[in-house]
Amino acid sequence: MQRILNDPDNIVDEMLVGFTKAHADIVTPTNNSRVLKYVGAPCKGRVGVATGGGSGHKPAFVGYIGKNMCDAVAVGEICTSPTAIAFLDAFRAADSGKGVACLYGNYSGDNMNVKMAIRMATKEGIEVKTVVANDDAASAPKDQCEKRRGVAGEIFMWKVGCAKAATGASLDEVITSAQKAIDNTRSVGIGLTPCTLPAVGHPNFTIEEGTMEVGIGHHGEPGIEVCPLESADQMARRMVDIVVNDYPFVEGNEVAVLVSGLGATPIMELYVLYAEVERLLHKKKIKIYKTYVGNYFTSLDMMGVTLTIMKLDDELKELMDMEAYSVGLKQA
Amino acid sequence: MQRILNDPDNIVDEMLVGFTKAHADIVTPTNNSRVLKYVGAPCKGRVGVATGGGSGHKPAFVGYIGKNMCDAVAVGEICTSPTAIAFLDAFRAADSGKGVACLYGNYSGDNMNVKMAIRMATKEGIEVKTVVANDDAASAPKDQCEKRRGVAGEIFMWKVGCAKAATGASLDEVITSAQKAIDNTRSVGIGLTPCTLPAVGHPNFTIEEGTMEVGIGHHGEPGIEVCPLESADQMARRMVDIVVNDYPFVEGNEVAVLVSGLGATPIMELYVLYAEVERLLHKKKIKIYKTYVGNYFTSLDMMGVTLTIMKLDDELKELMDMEAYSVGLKQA
Amino acid sequence: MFKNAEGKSIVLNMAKAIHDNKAYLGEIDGLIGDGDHGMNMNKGFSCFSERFSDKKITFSEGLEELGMVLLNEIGGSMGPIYGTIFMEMADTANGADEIDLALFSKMLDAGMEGLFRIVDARVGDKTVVDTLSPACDVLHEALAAKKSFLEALENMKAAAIVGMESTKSLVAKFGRSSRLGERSRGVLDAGAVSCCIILCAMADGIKKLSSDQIGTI
Amino acid sequence: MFKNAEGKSIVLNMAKAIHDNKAYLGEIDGLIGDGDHGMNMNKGFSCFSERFSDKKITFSEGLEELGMVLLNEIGGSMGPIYGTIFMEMADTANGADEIDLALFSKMLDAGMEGLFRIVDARVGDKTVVDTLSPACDVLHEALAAKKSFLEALENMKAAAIVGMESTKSLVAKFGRSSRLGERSRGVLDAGAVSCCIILCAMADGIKKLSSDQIGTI
Ligand SMILES: Nc1ncnc2c1ncn2[C@@H]1O[C@H](COP(=O)(O)OP(=O)(O)O)[C@@H](O)[C@H]1O
Ligand SMILES: Nc1ncnc2c1ncn2[C@@H]1O[C@H](COP(=O)(O)OP(=O)(O)O)[C@@H](O)[C@H]1O
Ligand SMILES: [Mg+2]
Ligand SMILES: [Mg+2]
Ligand SMILES: [Mg+2]
Ligand SMILES: [Mg+2]
Repeated sequence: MQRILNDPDNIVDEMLVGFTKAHADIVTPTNNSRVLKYVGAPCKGRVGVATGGGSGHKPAFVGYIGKNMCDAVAVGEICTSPTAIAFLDAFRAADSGKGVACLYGNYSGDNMNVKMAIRMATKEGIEVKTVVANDDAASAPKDQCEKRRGVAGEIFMWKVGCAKAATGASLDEVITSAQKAIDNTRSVGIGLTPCTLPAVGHPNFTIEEGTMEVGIGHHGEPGIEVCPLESADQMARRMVDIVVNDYPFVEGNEVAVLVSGLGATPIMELYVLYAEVERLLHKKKIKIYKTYVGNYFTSLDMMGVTLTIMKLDDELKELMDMEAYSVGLKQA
Repeated sequence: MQRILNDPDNIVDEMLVGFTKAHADIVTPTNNSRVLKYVGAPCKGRVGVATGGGSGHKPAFVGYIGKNMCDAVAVGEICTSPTAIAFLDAFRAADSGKGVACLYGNYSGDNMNVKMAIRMATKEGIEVKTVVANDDAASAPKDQCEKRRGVAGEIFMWKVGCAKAATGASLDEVITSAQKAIDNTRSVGIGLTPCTLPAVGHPNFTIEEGTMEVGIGHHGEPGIEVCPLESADQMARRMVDIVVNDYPFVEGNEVAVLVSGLGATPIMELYVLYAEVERLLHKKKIKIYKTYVGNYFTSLDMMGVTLTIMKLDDELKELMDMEAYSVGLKQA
Repeated sequence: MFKNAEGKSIVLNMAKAIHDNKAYLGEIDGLIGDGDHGMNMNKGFSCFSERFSDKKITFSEGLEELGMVLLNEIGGSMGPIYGTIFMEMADTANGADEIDLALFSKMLDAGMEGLFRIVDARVGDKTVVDTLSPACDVLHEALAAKKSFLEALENMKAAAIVGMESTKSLVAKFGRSSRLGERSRGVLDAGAVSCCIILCAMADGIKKLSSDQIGTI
Repeated sequence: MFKNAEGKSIVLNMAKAIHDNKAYLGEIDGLIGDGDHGMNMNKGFSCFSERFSDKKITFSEGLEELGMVLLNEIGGSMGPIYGTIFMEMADTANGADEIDLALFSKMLDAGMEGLFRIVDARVGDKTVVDTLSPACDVLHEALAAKKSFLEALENMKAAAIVGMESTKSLVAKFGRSSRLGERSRGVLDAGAVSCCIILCAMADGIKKLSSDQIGTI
């Protein structure tokens, strides 16, 4: 394992030290070493937005703390939900008295810890409501949507929810907009190589050279199909088909598109794939209003790519267009 | 090779299609398919800034086109200098009549092609002056500075040069500031795995598991030493020592620091390394004024990291602080 | 029957068993999960061992502290799941000087009831529950049949192993692997395995303690 | 002596040789450079072959077009270096109907002089120059000794090979590998190898053409 590490069991804490020092203009530590918050949080008169999740997905999750982005983030071990206490402390850091929207991904650990944290927060008089991202179309059949994983679509959910909070909207309004964002969003991933948890030291699953895993999860959870490695254009077609047919996105829709690398895939390859995604959507007369290409939600050193598409309406367009300033997402 | 490709010989052109479509708000194509320019270029009344280089270093070079960033970029094949014609067309696209600063890296192909392009530009009445980045302290002894490669320090050279141009400065002033930036800058890289050129299909050099290559170049050029893989803290110490002693940076200096991944190293590991870099500089009483951590200048799918430090004075601080909006570097 | 005050070694024995099986648990979780089960479990249990190796605490206090570490410092699925189980067990034992089969059975029941308040998984869903539930059942049977504590513990180990092995042919209904549907069949559930390791280590720890406190069981 | 008008096959022969050695050149460049030499050379030469395979052009026009492709479409170090060499050779031949040893020698000289205007490398610096320069020299000697064109070409091939092999023991002074200092010793220079391949293919192409045009050489 050719990695930059000291004690692999301590990597999350060490990473947080570096992150906090490098981005002191945006994030600030809290009393809980596993919770970071926006320098401006809690934002007076605004609903707070909190999230959290396991580590190893940089820039997610702490990279989405910022201006008009998340107020506080609970940080877990690699690929492991943060503790209930960490979520609670994130709620505390985010709350200005107007309540907290906890926008997180659908994983059983996160569900349990968030549930416990909310119970404690409620006792303290902090109102918390949740939106649970479940955009990964490959992670369960459509009639079991509630089982689906949250993946890169969480970024759209955060962007929309946080922008809504920035408008001064109420907690219910923020929840409604963030829920609409994720309901309008579908993702799918293709894995080309496995990832290695630093403390394990070797990949815990294999993707044979010359094959690819369609529908892989952000933690290396197996996908729906292992098939021979395809060309970029074929991958794009496969991903567009899964995502477009699942929602479904139809002629005339306006959409936001996010192509994210899983970590170790050279960025230039994401653009090669995006070129074909764009052509395919154009052919289906689906209009791309906004595009993001880059490493937005990764899985340690995994090679591969995810495609995320969100259908926009006037409200979502306005919220997606709002200025934002975080490590992972900056827009004027 | 687990990569996202169609025809590997065509990857640069396909990447440019995707890049141009994804970032139409920032970049725009030109008549030369290997030259992209800023949507606002040439900027009236301003010195133009052009650069160029081989592909495979995303976000470099096209990712540094933007507002208060580069006006035009010539794009080469993977790890290969752009053609003289491409540099010429980049000069044409950047020039508003006030001349063009060509800020590029010290590679023999680029030197030859830029030289030929300048000869042609001069005939057309376009004034071009150059700064040649040579920040890689490991690439030649100090007394042969003129042989040193340009690496991630080019980003500081561009940031400073472009900001200076944005102030309305003259060509000579832009050149002087950009030259000062690179003269004040030193970098070093450590490679942990080799990279694979898509058209070759296998790595063209090896870094044995359990070893690392100190001083590796952005194209996999061999470094100054191959040694057993070290901890993040030891790597940080080694890099800080090389960079700090070469310039040398001394107590009381204020600096900008850039830790860039080489492509496939998980970003969280860069923060682990940065945490130690920060501690070491702090101990040396060198003050970090500004920090950048991320994949700013990469080498395809190579694992590894580069450290870049630039000494600041009041002018450089002001120029580094200026707002910028490009794919690779956005700051408010 | 064993003295609560002397039961710290039982909890340390559980921690050792998890430590010894760290890699194995990671491998199993890697097949249909994300591979971190051994790592996280070990982190929590080791943390407990280090912190309390030279402190005097009872069995029930040990369970309480272990539960707190898991819940408040480890997170993941295991924090809430084992955290709840151990803390409920501790609550039930609290105040007791001695722990006999009846009380031990009640403790495990309380652990499972606590778990059922936070997860919807039941027997057959390919989770920890498939190990824990038959273990509880067999203790009831042993109590009814007036078996010795020692024999009951042997029965519990056997039931836990059978329960754990039953997960192999099941399809996961909860947790990360539940999205795999049919593809989750054919391999063990990581949580069911760790639960089996814990229950066996707990039983062995009690037996060892009892044999040291000759004749107390 | 051969007819310029019939010399397209010589340039195609050069392109084929580069194509056949693409992987080999990449490997050599990988040792102390960045591994792209075979890829880039092949891209340029193939592009020429495809574009002109069914067009009627002369030897000197072929060199001119190949030089233009390298210079304007390939870039890298090879664009300027071989672009300049081939275009200077073409310039020198232009207008000539027939190319004899004297003219051929002049063409190669012009190529090298052109190269010297854009690079500072000279013999001993571990570059293309180490192959090209002795090739030029040996043609002068052959001319002075009034050797046949055929014999001169054989001499040129031999000199190019010796020149290429000399780079093995040299330390690189220019280009990417020059930063390695002593570490660049012990392996061939990629550019010197490709130059040798080109010169040999050029010689063989001329010989083949001459044997087809029986007795013209
Ligand atoms: N909702 C749930 N109900 C019951 N058990 C669960 C649930 N979710 C997860 N588990 C148990 O947790 C185990 C996985 O634990 P672990 O790997 O530590 O967490 P994670 O899946 O978050 O990585 C599974 O094997 C399963 O036994
Ligand atoms: N300044 C120079 N002078 C002479 N020859 C050079 C110079 N720079 C490079 N070369 C030649 O170019 C070869 C490398 O070519 P290539 O790999 O295509 O370019 P690059 O080094 O840009 O990747 C070297 O082996 C050397 O022969
Ligand atoms: Mg996990
Ligand atoms: Mg090159
Ligand atoms: Mg797991
Ligand atoms: Mg090369």
